[in-house]
Amino acid sequence: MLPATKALTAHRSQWAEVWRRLKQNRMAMAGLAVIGIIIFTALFAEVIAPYGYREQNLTRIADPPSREHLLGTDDLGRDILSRIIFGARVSLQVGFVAVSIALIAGGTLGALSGFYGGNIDNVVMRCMDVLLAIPSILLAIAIVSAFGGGLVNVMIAVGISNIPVYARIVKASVISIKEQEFIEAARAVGASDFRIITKHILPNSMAPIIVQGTLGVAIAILSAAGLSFIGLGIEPPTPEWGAMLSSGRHLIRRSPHVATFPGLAIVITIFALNLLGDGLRDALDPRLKQ
Amino acid sequence: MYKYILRRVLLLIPVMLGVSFVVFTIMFFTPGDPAKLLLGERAPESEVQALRTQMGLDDPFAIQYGRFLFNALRGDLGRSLVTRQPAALELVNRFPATLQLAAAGVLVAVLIGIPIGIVSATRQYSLFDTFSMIFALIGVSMPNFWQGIMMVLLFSIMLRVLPSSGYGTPAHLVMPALTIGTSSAATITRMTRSSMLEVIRQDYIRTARAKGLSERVVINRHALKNALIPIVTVVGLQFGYLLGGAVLTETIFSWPGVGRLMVDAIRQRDYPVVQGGVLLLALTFSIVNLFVDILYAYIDPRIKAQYK
Amino acid sequence: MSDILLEIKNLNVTYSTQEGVVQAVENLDLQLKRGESLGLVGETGAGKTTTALSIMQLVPAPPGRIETGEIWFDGEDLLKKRSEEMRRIRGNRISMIFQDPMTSLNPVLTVGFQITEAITLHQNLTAKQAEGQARDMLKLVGIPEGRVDDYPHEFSGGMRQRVGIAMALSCNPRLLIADEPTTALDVTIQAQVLDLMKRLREEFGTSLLLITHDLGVVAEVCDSVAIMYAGSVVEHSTTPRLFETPRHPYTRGLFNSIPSLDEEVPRLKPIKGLMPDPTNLPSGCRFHPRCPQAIDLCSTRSPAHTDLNPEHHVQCMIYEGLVPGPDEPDAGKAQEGE
Amino acid sequence: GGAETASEHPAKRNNAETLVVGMPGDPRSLDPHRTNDQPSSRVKKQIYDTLMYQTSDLTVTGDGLAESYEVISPTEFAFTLRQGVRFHNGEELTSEDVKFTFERMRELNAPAAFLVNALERVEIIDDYNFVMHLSFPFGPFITHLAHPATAILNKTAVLAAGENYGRNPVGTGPFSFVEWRAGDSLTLSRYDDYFRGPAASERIIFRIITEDTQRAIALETGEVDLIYDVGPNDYRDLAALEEIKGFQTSGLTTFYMGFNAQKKPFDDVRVRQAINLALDVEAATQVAFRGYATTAKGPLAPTVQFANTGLPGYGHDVERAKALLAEAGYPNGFSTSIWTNDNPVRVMYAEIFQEQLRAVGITAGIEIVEWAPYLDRTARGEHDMFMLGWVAVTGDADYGLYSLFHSEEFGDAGNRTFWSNDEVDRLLVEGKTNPDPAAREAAYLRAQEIIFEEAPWAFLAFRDELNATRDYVQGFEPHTAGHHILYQVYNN
Amino acid sequence: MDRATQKDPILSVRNLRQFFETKRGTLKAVNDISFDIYPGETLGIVGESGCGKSTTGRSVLRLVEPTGGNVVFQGKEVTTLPRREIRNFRRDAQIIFQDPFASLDPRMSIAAIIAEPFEIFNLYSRTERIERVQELMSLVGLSSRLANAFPHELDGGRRQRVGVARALALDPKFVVCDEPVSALDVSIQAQILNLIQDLQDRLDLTYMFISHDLSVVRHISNRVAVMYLGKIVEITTYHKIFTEPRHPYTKALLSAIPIPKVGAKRERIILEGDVPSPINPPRGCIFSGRCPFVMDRCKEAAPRLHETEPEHRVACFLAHNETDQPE
Ligand SMILES: Nc1ncnc2c1ncn2[C@@H]1O[C@H](COP(=O)(O)OP(=O)(O)OP(=O)(O)O)[C@@H](O)[C@H]1O
Ligand SMILES: Nc1ncnc2c1ncn2[C@@H]1O[C@H](COP(=O)(O)OP(=O)(O)OP(=O)(O)O)[C@@H](O)[C@H]1O
Ligand SMILES: [Mg+2]
Ligand SMILES: [Mg+2]
Repeated sequence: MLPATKALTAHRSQWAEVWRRLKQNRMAMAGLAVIGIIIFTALFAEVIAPYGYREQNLTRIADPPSREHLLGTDDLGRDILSRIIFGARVSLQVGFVAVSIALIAGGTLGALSGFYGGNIDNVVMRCMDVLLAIPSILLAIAIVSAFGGGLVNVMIAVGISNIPVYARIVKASVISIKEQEFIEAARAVGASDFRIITKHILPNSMAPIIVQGTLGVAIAILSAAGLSFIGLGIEPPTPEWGAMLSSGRHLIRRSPHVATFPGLAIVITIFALNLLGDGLRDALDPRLKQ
Repeated sequence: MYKYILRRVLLLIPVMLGVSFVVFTIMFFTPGDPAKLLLGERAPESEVQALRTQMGLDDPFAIQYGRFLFNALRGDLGRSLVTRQPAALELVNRFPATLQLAAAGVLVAVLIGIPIGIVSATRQYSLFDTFSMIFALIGVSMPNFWQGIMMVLLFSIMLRVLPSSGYGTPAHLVMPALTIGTSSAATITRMTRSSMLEVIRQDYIRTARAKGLSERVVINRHALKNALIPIVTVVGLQFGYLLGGAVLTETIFSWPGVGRLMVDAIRQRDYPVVQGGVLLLALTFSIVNLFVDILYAYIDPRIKAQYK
Repeated sequence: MSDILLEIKNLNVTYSTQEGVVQAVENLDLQLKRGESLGLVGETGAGKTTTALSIMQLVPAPPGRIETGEIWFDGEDLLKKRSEEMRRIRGNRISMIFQDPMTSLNPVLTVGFQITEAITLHQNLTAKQAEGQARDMLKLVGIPEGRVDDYPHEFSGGMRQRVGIAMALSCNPRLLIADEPTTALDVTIQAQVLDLMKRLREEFGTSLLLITHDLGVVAEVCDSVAIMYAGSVVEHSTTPRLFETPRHPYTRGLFNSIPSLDEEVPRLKPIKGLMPDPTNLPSGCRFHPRCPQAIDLCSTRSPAHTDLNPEHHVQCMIYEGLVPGPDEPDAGKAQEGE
Repeated sequence: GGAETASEHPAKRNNAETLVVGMPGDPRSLDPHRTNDQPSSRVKKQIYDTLMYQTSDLTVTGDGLAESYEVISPTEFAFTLRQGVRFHNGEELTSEDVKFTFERMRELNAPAAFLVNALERVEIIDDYNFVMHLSFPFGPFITHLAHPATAILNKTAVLAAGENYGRNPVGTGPFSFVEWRAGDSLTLSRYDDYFRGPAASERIIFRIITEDTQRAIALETGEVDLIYDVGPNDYRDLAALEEIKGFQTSGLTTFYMGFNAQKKPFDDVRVRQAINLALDVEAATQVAFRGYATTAKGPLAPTVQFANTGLPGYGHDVERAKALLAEAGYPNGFSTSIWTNDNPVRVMYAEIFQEQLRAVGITAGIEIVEWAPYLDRTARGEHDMFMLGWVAVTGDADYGLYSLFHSEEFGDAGNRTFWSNDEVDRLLVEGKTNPDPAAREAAYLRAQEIIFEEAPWAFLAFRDELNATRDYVQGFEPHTAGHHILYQVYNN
Repeated sequence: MDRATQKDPILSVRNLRQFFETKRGTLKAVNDISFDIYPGETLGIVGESGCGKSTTGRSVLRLVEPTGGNVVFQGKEVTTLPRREIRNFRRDAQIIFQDPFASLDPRMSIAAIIAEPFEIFNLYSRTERIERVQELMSLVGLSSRLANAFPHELDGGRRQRVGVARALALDPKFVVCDEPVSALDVSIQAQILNLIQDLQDRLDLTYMFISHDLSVVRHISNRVAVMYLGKIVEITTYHKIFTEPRHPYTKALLSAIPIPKVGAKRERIILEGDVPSPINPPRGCIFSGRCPFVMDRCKEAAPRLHETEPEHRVACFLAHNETDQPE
């Protein structure tokens, strides 16, 4: 088989290069490993968690960590470790779905306004200015108030309130890529706008998007936790970390573990996502290359 | 320059219209009847209905929105459905606390973020770089309400050096400002670091070194000013974010800010306060950003030239 | 006082990168006489800038590192100086102009300030006097002194490069290093700037190390030329001699690659192949893979210095008598495969 | 003097003149005709007086603004006002103010107007004498005249302040209004001409501290002297401290889980009883309130007048519950949902019940609905089961039963179970209108028996009121309805 | 070099204008230029940075929409082609870009870049495509093992070969070479120049060769057009432009080029000042501000591009006959 065969179709790219650079960043790899572990436990929560996330034991309320309950029990006598493990599922889901929503909507808008400029750009960007000017947590609260709480609505609310961030980033990178010669080169061989956007511009604007996305997952998880704190979160007994933390805050004096462990779970996850995001930023940005 | 500022100020108008429209629309579709909330659970249906009619809540969306706009343009945001006070007054009462907290938070973030960012950029990949980034990242990773509670445990209960909640004296400001400041600090550190790294690579820094300037002068005089633009941008954005985003911190520390008022107002369907509040926050945010843009011009003569 | 102003002996500079260690400068020897202008010519990546930065001791570290060598300037080894002492030399006795006038001035400071800064730093002048001197320098390079308070973006490329020259000459340095000062400029502007540099050099008596890849510029400005390839100087002579009788196969190849303005050549005769990978230099003579005269020996033994005469040095085994020389001066196959 | 304000109090304090009270909610308005929320009432209680006086244990005495009253007929009451009572603005209290107050209350459609909706008009005899005419006999009328919402306002002051009266209240109470920093604090100062004599403290600062834990910490660190509504978890911690005095008293609040009695399967009394039996309310209450509550056996807290304390309670009996369900045609249970708002205690109950119902085969989802739509939607009967509480603020059974169980009160008015029973309807009207206490008692006891049997609710708990003070605070006596009287309270 | 003048031009440009609206006003990047290119020849275009060379190339190919004028390619009007037919036009007219680093999509493999035109025009079967890519790669002297490589793994010279291969993929008849060698080192530059020349012979191509380097242009072109500030100031054969330049700007340009010969003494004309902004071009002759031979009339009226002798057109009053009228 001719060597060109593979290359003709597979748009393998410098991801290998990025990965190589990322691998040399020990902090980022640590972050990635932590995220990997969390995703793994989330996927196999049923197998890993010692108890069910809703299993109550009303005689063992807020027990401190012990051999049966490694991280103790919560205000309903449920195993905190198990709830954290199941909660990873919810929190990560909220984070990723919310970012996806923001990214797809914001990305499309940003790409269009960056690519076509002019009036489309004006209209889109004014709309983004509007969304940006409204504090995102208030926007999320208002949306949840309007359409009700629950996992799906929380994800949508957090997603919507983050749209302008992605619209701006995508627009900025589309504009800078649009000006590059290879776009003109593609046009010179007859490529359509659609092809140019999808095959050339978007793949090349992935770097800042991925970085922002990684950090955005962290922000979304925190936002959802914040909504839970206000009481607008996800229905119980679904173990969402923010809700766990917030319901444990009343016990903070005598049974600090109830709020501390979910809090740590959030801190560790956000921390890892941030490490990874920073690492990706360095790895993806050739200018930062040493 | 003045023309530019004027144009930007005029541009605020459509943005504010948009903001009011978005908020009005969301609130319009939010279930919960303010008339009923106003009259209490026990009011007979007929009275509720009468009040609804009187408040114009049964009018079509366009008319309600039009009326709101018309009144808002005359500076009348209506009266709070909850307290019966003019919504504008309610907001104005709370605004100083919000500004104070946001400013203090940004100050904390800047005082932490910029020096750390600079030092870790000039010593990229050093131990200091690593540790300060970890430190900054921990700040951003902690949920505000959790951090707040932890700080209260430490400073109010164990050390007994700071009041646990409330508003008024500088001592009251310390913990709330630290809580929100540390979460912004990471962003600012990050931006400072990458912006400085970018600038340090520039030819003109090499030129400055080639003149024989000391490293300190090179960094402070030549690099920092150039690196400042993206930093100022994030500082502005953070300030805007803190204006309305400090809800949780305000709740933890019983801080009488607009954010908490807004959350209560949303939940109590206090439409005039919600609308007025979001407009106020959005306007402040936009003005801060305008301010940032003007600041650019003072930092960077190239930008100033564009505005001419 | 010797008439040699700058002498570099056996300089080795490396960069450690993720791809491996780049041997940017390798066993480089170079001499520059007082009042002389020396052209340092080579293709991209040959190590010209690194050499210049080594003299200034501005090689970015990490990743760069001056491994071994001596850089004698006015009787002192610069590499032995403490950083504080070196700072006092930089911008004062040695100064430097960089390639890209668009980026080498600080965009947020006025040009006046940027010139004055160097003057106040190195000379015992009051701020007023320094500013006066800055105005004089601007006038000297043909910029109206009224523009001291303008910012770089308000100048064209050529004017910015003149500002760079004014800044470099403001402390009347012994040695001026110019790293491709006109590469980014248009020919007509380049002509203006080169003209100015020639004039000022004569006026100030400054020695010049002019880095370029343009042999035309060298012919116009320099007294002598050093040709660099893969980190070392492969040929060094006075300009007329080198242009008339280039000896090193690489130097000859260079001349053959240039389309001529006044001769008609139907086809160019380029050097085959590419610059070697800097992390993986060929063994023996670094040029042997591209050399039309190369024999097996070239890939195993490094050529030594040969003085063809006191003014013409070359590093090639042809002149050590180990390798047969070219029958015809030019050979080299045109279209390179792969 | 009003120079010193809330902001100047130091972090640690034991200031004899100023009493600092930590309160969870921000008052909405100090105009009694605008709101009837607890935080406002707690402040109004200090600023205003009512015609009748109610002690902290809910005994109504003749010690109010009315020196005496006389029942002319079941619908006519003649009152004599105390003479020489002055409002904070210096004006003397007259019948005119009383008349004005009640008329305004009706006109403005005040949230608490229902308390006195039996009142037809106030007839002024002279400055100190007036007659109240009712449109129908109303048993709890005199009790209601002790409710802070019926406080007497000063006509001049109200008319002068107009819409802004809520921030410029003028009463006859022991404290006059000084300053209100929205969201932060509210300052009152001693009214020296108070008709009962000057109050014990010179100044009261109410601080709004919304978070339970933070309020407790503020008391512990001495930033405040007295806190209301201590969280159950915090109460345990505080009670353990020497320098803190805890006050655990029975309250008027009933917690319940209502069934939509017009919707299948809850239209079947057996299902409702089965659920009552299936729930281990005792255990759940223990968890939800950390023990600071009494398990409910009927709809009224024992502190409420005419509460039936003889009801046996359902107890926890899974087998019987299953049997009843089978009898009702649901041997394998069914699927349903529990609605609640985001009140943590209710959510906790819901979570526990969800698990306990599983044991009898009932699968219940939990749906958290925001307060405003929660009231709306439960009023429309969209729910299956819902968690709610009720405070019999007046301490009278009428308040505690009528709107919750009378069939005329479906929906918004209070009966969100849509359960109706003719006999109960009749008994509740009897209790409401019969001026004879003994007759009222008989009617209410019977009504409660029927309600217990018919089980439109799962009866959950009567919450204890938890308050705490620093040890140096003297004279604090919790008010059963939560409108604590601070007249006699001071820092020693 | 024996251009058949009797042949019809393959490309004929008339009064081409390309203006850009900018914040500071209308930028006249290309301002009313006309020229012809004949089959098989190379027209060189030289001029200083910003004089409109690239813009000319781009508007001829309709990569930007010209503001005015006509471009006729093989007898067809290009400026009014409907969108769909532009695609077909692209099969015949291609471009090689200046910057071999920026003109290749960094996320596509070499083979994918070269095959992109096939994909767009849906040409060939899969296997044929692969073969065709191999063919093109060997045509431009790229080893087939580089097919799977990515642009960043290649040096400038090889990248430029990829750019050439892409431009040739659709078998064009006409190629705009926009400074294809200016980013390259001399030894590599010579290799690419040779390649471009060889391909012209083998594939019968017509070139418009843009460069700021007169010696390169001279080496490769049959005729040369000199541009200044959006206008052509002189156009003639490669020979004449060096032996008998008529326009003062051309003369200055020639004299400014440093010649790699010691003692190559020439009369140097050093122009004062910078190229003026194309937003506010000088009145009259665009070169009048810097022209060493400026006359009063130059500041009043602009000289037309006038045929002073066969094959030689100059826009300068000095080169015109006395009877010549300003336009
Ligand atoms: N900061 C750096 N990090 C890593 N490698 C470097 C660095 N600077 C230069 N190099 C490498 O060192 C070698 C010599 O570079 P140098 O810049 O000295 O060459 P040059 O002759 O000035 O080239 P040019 O003509 O492109 O300016 C090159 O291979 C280059 O890639
Ligand atoms: N898309 C555009 N929008 C605005 N101005 C443009 C645009 N493209 C080119 N210009 C301007 O038009 C003028 C001519 O540009 P062009 O790129 O054609 O010059 P050039 O001769 O190719 O220069 P160079 O040698 O630098 O490539 C310049 O002033 C340039 O800034
Ligand atoms: Mg260099
Ligand atoms: Mg160009």
